[in-house]
Amino acid sequence: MKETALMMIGAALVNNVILARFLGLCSFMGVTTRIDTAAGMGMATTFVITVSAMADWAVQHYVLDAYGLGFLRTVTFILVIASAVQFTEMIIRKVSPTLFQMLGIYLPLITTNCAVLGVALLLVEGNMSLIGATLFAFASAAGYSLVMVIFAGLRERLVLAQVPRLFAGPPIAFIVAGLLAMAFMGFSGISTV
Amino acid sequence: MGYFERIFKEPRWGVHPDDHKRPAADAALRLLPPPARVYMPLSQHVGGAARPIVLVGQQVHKGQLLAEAQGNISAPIHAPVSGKVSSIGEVTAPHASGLGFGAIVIDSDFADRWIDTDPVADPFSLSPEEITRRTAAAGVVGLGGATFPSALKFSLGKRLAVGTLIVNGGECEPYLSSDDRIMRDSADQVVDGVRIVMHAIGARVALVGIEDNKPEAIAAMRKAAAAYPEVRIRPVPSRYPMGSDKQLIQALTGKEVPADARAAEVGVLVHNVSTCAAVHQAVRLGRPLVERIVTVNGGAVARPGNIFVPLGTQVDELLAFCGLNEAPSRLILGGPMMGTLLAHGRVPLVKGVSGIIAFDAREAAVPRAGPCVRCGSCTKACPMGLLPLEMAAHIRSGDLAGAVDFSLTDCIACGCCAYVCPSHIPLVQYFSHAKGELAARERTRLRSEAAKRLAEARLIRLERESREKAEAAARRQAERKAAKALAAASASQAQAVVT
Amino acid sequence: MKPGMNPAVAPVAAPHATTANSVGRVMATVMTALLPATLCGFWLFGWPAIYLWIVTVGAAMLGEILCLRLGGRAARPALSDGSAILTGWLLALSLPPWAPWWIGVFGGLFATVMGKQVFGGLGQNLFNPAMAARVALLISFPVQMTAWVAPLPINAAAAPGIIEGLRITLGALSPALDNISSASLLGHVKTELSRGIDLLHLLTAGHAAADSLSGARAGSLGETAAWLIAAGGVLMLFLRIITWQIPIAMLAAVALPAALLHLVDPGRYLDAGSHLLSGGVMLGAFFIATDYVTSPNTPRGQLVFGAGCGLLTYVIRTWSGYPEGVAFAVLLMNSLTPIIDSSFRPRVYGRDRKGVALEPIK
Amino acid sequence: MLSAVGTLTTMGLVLGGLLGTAARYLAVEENPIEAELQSLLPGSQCGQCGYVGCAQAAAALARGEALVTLCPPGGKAIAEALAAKLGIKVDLSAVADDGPRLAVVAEEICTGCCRCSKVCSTDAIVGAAKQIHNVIREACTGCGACIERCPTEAMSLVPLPVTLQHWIWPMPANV
Repeated sequence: MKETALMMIGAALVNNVILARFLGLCSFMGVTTRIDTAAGMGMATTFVITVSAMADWAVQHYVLDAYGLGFLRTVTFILVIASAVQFTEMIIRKVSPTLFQMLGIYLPLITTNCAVLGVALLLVEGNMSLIGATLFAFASAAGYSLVMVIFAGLRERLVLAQVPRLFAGPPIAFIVAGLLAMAFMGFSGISTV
Repeated sequence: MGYFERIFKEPRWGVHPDDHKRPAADAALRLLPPPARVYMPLSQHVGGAARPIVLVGQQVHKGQLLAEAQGNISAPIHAPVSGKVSSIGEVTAPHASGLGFGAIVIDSDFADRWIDTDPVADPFSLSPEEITRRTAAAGVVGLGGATFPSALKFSLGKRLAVGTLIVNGGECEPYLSSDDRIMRDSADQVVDGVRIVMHAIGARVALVGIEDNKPEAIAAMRKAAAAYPEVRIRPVPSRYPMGSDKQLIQALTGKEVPADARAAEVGVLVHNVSTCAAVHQAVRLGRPLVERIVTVNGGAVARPGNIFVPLGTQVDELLAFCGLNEAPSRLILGGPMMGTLLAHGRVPLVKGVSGIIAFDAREAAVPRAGPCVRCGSCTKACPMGLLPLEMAAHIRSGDLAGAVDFSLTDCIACGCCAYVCPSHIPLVQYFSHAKGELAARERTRLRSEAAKRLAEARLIRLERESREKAEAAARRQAERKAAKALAAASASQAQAVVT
Repeated sequence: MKPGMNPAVAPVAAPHATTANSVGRVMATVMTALLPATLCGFWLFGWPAIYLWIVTVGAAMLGEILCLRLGGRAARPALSDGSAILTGWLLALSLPPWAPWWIGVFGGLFATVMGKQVFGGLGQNLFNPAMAARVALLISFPVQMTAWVAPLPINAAAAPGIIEGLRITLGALSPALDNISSASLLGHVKTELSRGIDLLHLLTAGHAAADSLSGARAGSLGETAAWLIAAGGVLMLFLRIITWQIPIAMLAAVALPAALLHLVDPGRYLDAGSHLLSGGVMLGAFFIATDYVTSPNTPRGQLVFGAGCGLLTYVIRTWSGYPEGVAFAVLLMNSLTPIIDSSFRPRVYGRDRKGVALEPIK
Repeated sequence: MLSAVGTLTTMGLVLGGLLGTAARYLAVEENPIEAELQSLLPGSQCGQCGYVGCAQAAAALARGEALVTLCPPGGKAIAEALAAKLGIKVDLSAVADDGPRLAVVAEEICTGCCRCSKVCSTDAIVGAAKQIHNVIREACTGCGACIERCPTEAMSLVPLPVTLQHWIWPMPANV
């Protein structure tokens, strides 16, 4: 129980997908101009990561390991992820057309969001059980969503700040991301205690 | 007030600026001799401008109708002096823009001859409707500065069965003391006016809110109202903006006026003390609103005090009467918190002006505006519970919708936020700018909707025209055919006849 | 007579009166409130501390001037508000008192350049500049940033003099440091716990509370005299420079979990008093978390913010790899400030909390 | 090799089948955004955007072929509204917006040819043949279609005069 909790905290905060592993930076910069968009993206990606983690775990165990097809891992994982993204896209389009419009190209691009494949590969390497893998994926995704929302909040304020022209736009966003990553370093060591 | 009250009873909102009311408030009321020329603007009230009914060259008496109300919301204006109408044209408006507006210019004959008035010995024998009619005819508008036609508020109060009349004697603006003066000098008139207004709207009780920095006015009003238990004098803490309707209602009744609703909908109606005195004049004496008390104050004024002035007098003339120590560094119409900056003094006094403030150089010094440090002083000061810093930040970055999301439309422009701002950011100007911009967009929207309707009407017209043209052509063709057939028939007949 | 001629270039909106308060005055008051604790730090840690303070404040001002010059803006008005000095000052107070000069220079420059000016200067930054610099220093130079010395009052025989102090700050006397090097309480506890020694054996009674008044113990330059800092904070509360919500919430959020867990296992968890009085909690609660720019504006938001700072401080101190968590906690809560601000708006007159107009009540 | 190809094919087929089924249940009607966009446009059919009318412009916007800044009479406000509706962010600082304008007739040059009134989409120009024409202020949208038609250059666009009611406080100077 305690190990699971620590593992989840570790996945969400200490080894945060964005701020510690630097995965998923494309959407981190792309759809964090508004809090609600970022939250929507976070939820969509959480769904994709969790679903595809479960599917990938199954594929790894029952297909790749069973038939010795380890070299197909990336291809098959991408296939699974792509399907999960397609499915998510359909759901969002049905449930919230506004969010669909706001996410735009970034929604299908979850497919190539390295956070998704990254988490899948990490949990395969971690040799986890199905439940462990699911929880790990969910915690990682929750950490991703948290940082997305925080960063969107900061950027909403940045828009109002009188940033020097030299730093306006992506430069200041990266500086903020750096400072945020520094702040998250405070969590380091928690999961090893 | 003890510490207990200070901590627990004082409202959490607002500011407490130096009031600078004395010695001007204590100086005896003076009369301005009739000026040689007055400029009576046609638009001294909220709503449509009045329509002139006098001709250039016409002789008028004091109190004579010069222009009649026009439209649903409007008020008439009357001659403030007797004399001759010398012209009807544009004068500089008492407005920050310095733009002009229409006015009737009268050259005084210094006789000050009144028209024949129609006094009423017992106004309480009149019907409420009659009082409302007489108030409207006398051109009485809200003299606290809102300048909304009072008679319209009477009918609204009557219709919504308002039970409580709130009389605003707050006068929370620093420097101003015209309401204070009228309560001290003419408390009987004010109380009589209050009772007439109560009769007009059918209110059972009147609460007169007076800030506790005016003990003389409170005493005078208590004395005048002693015989009338339904008129209750209620001292309120002196805290700006206590004289704002919504805040005074809350302080006196504990009720909150819902957003986008009128005070009458929660059963109260607010009238200013000076307005009540004007109603007394209008109904009991039959005198239209042509004069008022104006405070002249500020460091540049030699003899500050309250002056009884005919409307339409130029600011310069009033300042000259009071004398100046130095050329004013800043000339303000109204109070320093919400007043209008004047570019020059060649501006007529209108019904809603309760004071003229001429700042000397020291008072007028403006600290340089700095960046917002998000200290939150403005949030604490805002009597409406808004977040001025967020609204201003959104407006500055051009995001008006964002500012509206922070309830920009609830802002009453009281100026508390800008007053307390340690960075001296002109917050109110941001809000005024945004409100103006939003109003302009609304006008554009209405305009484009109208254009859309017109364009559709034109399409229908073109369609109808082409259809009619086609029908006409068809008809003509048919006629021609028929004529041809007829001709052929008659020809064959003729032939037949011939054969 | 020709009165009142105003060259009205652009109309100026009301109000035509303004408060005598100004940003410069606020900053000056905060500095006054910091003075007792700072002087106490100077007294306890001697000349090296004074030099470090000067270097840090100077570097912070230098960073400000450089950026303003590069941006083509006048440096004087921006400097005169005192915000750069205060940033450098707060950073200096959180540094090890005998740290070498370049720590102060790096920190001071980082604080004003990366923490503030790249965002556009005063009021635009998202993170507390002093704490951003402190964290940057801590993760970049962990050795220098955790080299504490035992207090050695300035007039003590063994204390370094003016010249010797300068040499310490310039880094020339580092071997001598070993003789008096010490550990802060929190660092000591963390190290010993990780070696499997429990607190009951580690700490002798009466260690913290008495020292915290005089500040005579190892720690950052201005953080050891907790009571003096608290006194400065109370002064600011009294002068209405800050409100009570953030400090009280932060102190409570450190004290409550500390007290609870100490009850559960005194061998593993320090008591609430030690947590409150050691490290940067006092300085953080009164002077750093209350930074206007990076904290929420509304009372309820401030309560949440303060509680978050306190809780995260405790979590990081207790379970993470760092002995002290105030700087991290403040930065983390800074990052949440926009979200807190948008979730806790004050109720608008005539509307309910959600912004819907009230029902008229007759 | 064969097993690899087989695995991938099977997985593709299975996942494709699942998605196909899901698509049937989650089908969405096309967003009726075109009508909403059209309601935002001025509706004066002036054609300055290059499309025949506002409906065509709205269709182009919905297809993503036109920029939100396409409507000159609409100015900044409409560009902003369109961008918000389409959920895109645009930098509108470059959009020229001189405020609303109004067509006026120079009476001494007008020949009363009636060409302008024929092109006016809101029937804002009145005047019989050989009589000096006049513009109805309230109806004129300032689209400028009449300007090009006038053979004697008697028509011009002027900014709406600023009145007390229409005056807007200027934005405070930046600090």
